[in-house]
Amino acid sequence: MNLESLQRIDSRWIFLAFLLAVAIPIVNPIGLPLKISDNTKKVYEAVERIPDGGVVVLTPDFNYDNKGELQPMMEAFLRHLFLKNVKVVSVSYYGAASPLLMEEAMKSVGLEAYGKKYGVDFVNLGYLAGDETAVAAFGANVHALVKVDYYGTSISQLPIMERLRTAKDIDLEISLSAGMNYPELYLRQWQTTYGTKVTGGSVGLIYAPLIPYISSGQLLGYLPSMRGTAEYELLSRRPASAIVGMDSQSLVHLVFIVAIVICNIGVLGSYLKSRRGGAKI
Amino acid sequence: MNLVISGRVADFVLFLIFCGTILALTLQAGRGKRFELKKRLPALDAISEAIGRAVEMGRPVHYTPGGNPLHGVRGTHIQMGLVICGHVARICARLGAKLMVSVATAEQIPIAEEIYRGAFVAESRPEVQPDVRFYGAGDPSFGAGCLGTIFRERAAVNMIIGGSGSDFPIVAEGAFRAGAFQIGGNANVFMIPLVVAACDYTLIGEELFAAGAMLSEDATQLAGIVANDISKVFIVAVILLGVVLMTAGAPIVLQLLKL
Amino acid sequence: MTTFIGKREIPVIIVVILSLVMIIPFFIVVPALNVASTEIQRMLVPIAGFALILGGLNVTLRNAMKISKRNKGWPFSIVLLATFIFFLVVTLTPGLEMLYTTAYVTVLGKVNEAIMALIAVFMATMAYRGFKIKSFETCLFTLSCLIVMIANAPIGEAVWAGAPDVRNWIMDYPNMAGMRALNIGIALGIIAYGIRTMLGRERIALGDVEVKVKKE
Amino acid sequence: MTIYDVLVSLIASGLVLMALSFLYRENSWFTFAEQIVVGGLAGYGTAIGIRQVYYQGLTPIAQGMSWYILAIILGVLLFMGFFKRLAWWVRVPTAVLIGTGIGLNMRAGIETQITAQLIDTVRSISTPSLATNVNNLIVIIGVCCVIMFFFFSTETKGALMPVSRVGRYFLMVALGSSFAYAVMGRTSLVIARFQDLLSYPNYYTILIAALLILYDVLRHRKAL
Repeated sequence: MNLESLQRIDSRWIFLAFLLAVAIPIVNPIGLPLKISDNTKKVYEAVERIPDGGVVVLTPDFNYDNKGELQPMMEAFLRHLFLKNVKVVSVSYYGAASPLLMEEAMKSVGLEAYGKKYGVDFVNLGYLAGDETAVAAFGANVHALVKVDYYGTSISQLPIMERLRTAKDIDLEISLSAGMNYPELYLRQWQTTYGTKVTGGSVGLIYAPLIPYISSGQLLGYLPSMRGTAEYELLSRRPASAIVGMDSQSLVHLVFIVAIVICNIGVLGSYLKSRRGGAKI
Repeated sequence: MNLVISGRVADFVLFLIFCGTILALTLQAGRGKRFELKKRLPALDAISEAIGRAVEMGRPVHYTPGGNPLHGVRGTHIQMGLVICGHVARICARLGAKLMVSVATAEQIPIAEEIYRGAFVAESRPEVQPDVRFYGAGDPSFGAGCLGTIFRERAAVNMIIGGSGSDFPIVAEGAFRAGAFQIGGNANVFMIPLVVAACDYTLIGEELFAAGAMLSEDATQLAGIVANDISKVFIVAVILLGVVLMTAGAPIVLQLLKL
Repeated sequence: MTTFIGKREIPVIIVVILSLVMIIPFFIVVPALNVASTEIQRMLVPIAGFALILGGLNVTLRNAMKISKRNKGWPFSIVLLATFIFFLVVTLTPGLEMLYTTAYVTVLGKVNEAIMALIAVFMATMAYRGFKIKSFETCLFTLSCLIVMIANAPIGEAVWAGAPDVRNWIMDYPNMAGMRALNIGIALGIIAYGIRTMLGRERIALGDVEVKVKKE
Repeated sequence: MTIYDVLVSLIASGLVLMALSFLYRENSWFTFAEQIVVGGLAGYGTAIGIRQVYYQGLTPIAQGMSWYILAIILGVLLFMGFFKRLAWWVRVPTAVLIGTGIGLNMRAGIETQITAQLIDTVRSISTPSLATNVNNLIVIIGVCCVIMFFFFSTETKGALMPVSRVGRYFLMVALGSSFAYAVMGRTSLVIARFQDLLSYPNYYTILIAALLILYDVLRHRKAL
């Protein structure tokens, strides 16, 4: 057999394998085992340790490009938070699309299902432009910066906002980030100044550079992409889309590994051939 | 009274050292001292070779500096992409290749056209109209648009040099399918692995910033690169000194850096 | 050095002033410059807005030209122009919020995601072609990728229990060292480039293509 | 689900499949989806641009912040590229953007990319734990060697040769492992898309797409 040709498989076969690896577990979940990492446990405990009636600020700092990765994570956090007696304030500094995503997440989680009320237990403050300056201003005085919520209601009419005046009142900040600077913003502006606890999760691409913050304890754990979400869903005993996705993840990684190995068998083939033939590669 | 913001004293001192080295050597070069770089970057030699091949094949060259705002977090990467674009455009003009430039953010359009026009005028081909394409703000539309352009125009060379973001794999795959030779350059640490995996020749990290100076062959610009080499020796010395003192139980360097 | 300030020096002077306004208040306590630097950053927002309008104009003009000249694929340009006008109107007109949500969120958002999903699939072929072991270096490149992939796949732990530990070690030490040095180099490169531009030596990004290009 | 919802859902998944059809081969369906994305985002972007100019450019002027007129003038100068004789003026607003970019990048680089990294690299190699010592040594050697790998002014020979080579090894390990991390994130996007495509009523579109591809495969086989 000609091993060399393994280097030149038509890319379409790889695409097909990839798509099948994604689709099969969605139609027919396999239920592969999943080990929960310490990192995820840290995030879970940070949420569990919020005092009764505490205030959580959830910042969805991503848009439609990263919805697939972070939307399930946001929903997992919301499902867990609504089981507890906490107030959830959602605000975004990333872009105009983020509050829309929050709205979608609320639709799929369902506020009423948990016996919560908008304005009392949850509020969506929408998007605040100005990046770091806005984050700093929000931490110093929320009521001076924000006048109305996403739907145009004055925040003086929302009972939940009486609990949140400065970043000191925040019991936990959950940052869902598609860019590395977002968790850094909250660490810099809120944690160093007001001692706010920060946790959350990010897209896989920016996770590795954030590891130093986790090991130094500045971030109370941080969920990497869909993997973290799946572990979190398992811990909070609320399985949803991410766990199903994990089977696909496994198979996709397998496709990558097999593709790399096959190609290298091909490389070995041409090496052997050149040695036998005495020709240079 | 504090003059320097507390916590940034070390930053400021380091900044002054690096800038001072560069300024000093640039002044020397301005007085006529020659600076030469011994290390060649293969990617730079590949540029004119690839363009030459594109001319032989009669197929166009595609260039993109990638997608980030000029004033944003990775603004300088894009600016560097535009600088190299100028050099590439001149080579294209000289060899008679058709050049297409795709830009990902709208504020690059006018300046890219200026660079394109300037390069062709400098090589006395003022009749060529700038071919700068824009596909709507956002990674997905840029990726899709680039893919379509490269594929339909059957580009022979694809250069993604600058600060391309998540759109990179789409552009690179489109170019591969069109059978294009690829030269990639990136200084975004998240994207460098993909660039290395996908491109035939690469300019990664600092090489991207050095490339502009090397292509210009201007002694005053090369002086900056040499100055950076001195800064690197200095950084390594600081690290080693710090480690030795730290191991001996005296974290002096660490305390100084944290000032 | 030129002794007079000509037309060509104006962009360079602007660059020098603005970059100093950005850099100085970062290190030195100058309240006035601090205010100026935030204010300038806020003033860039409307400029970027104008750029977006220019972008829209660029896209429409190019495609209108294509239609009028009946260039290859001109019917597609009609589709593009129709979509352009539809989204422009729907986003700007008050009272069309429902239609906007449906059009942007439900339709365009999903197609955007699909294009972004292509990235993942393309990365598979990129890995297939890019990770060829031909030397010791490429061997390291491939092996580190394979190990981390095995550890990242949930199934990987079931096959090789030690994989996550190896991955964590790679990420925490060799990976961090490599990435850190890359970052230091990039920061130095940016400083050198910045000073080159501020001294007026590197003017191509400012639109001035008058440098010597090396001869073959 | 109302008929309206079903219809919208079918249109969306149809377009998604058109976009994905590039995986099979370049075709008119993909070009169609591409034009929709480009046109849609360009239109949306233009609308956002008009809003930005109005709310963050003209509104401040109306409120008495007259210096925003400067921003408006600079913005208008961007359009000078359309007039050949005035094209030079686009360099002015571009210089403003570039200057700000250089300033911001330089100051961010020195703090986060140099000093913070140096602080974490200066580590002790005489801690009680041997493993920590070895790991710290690896970090120190790695950082120094990779820095020296990007050395341009002298030829890599003599004492610099092994240093540069070790630097290259470290770089390769770092890049390989980072690639693997990127895979995980991007795959989630495909999974989300497919979870959507494989739900009611979207799977009908998959059926149609599969039939179209099958037809195309058979047609091309005959031609061979």
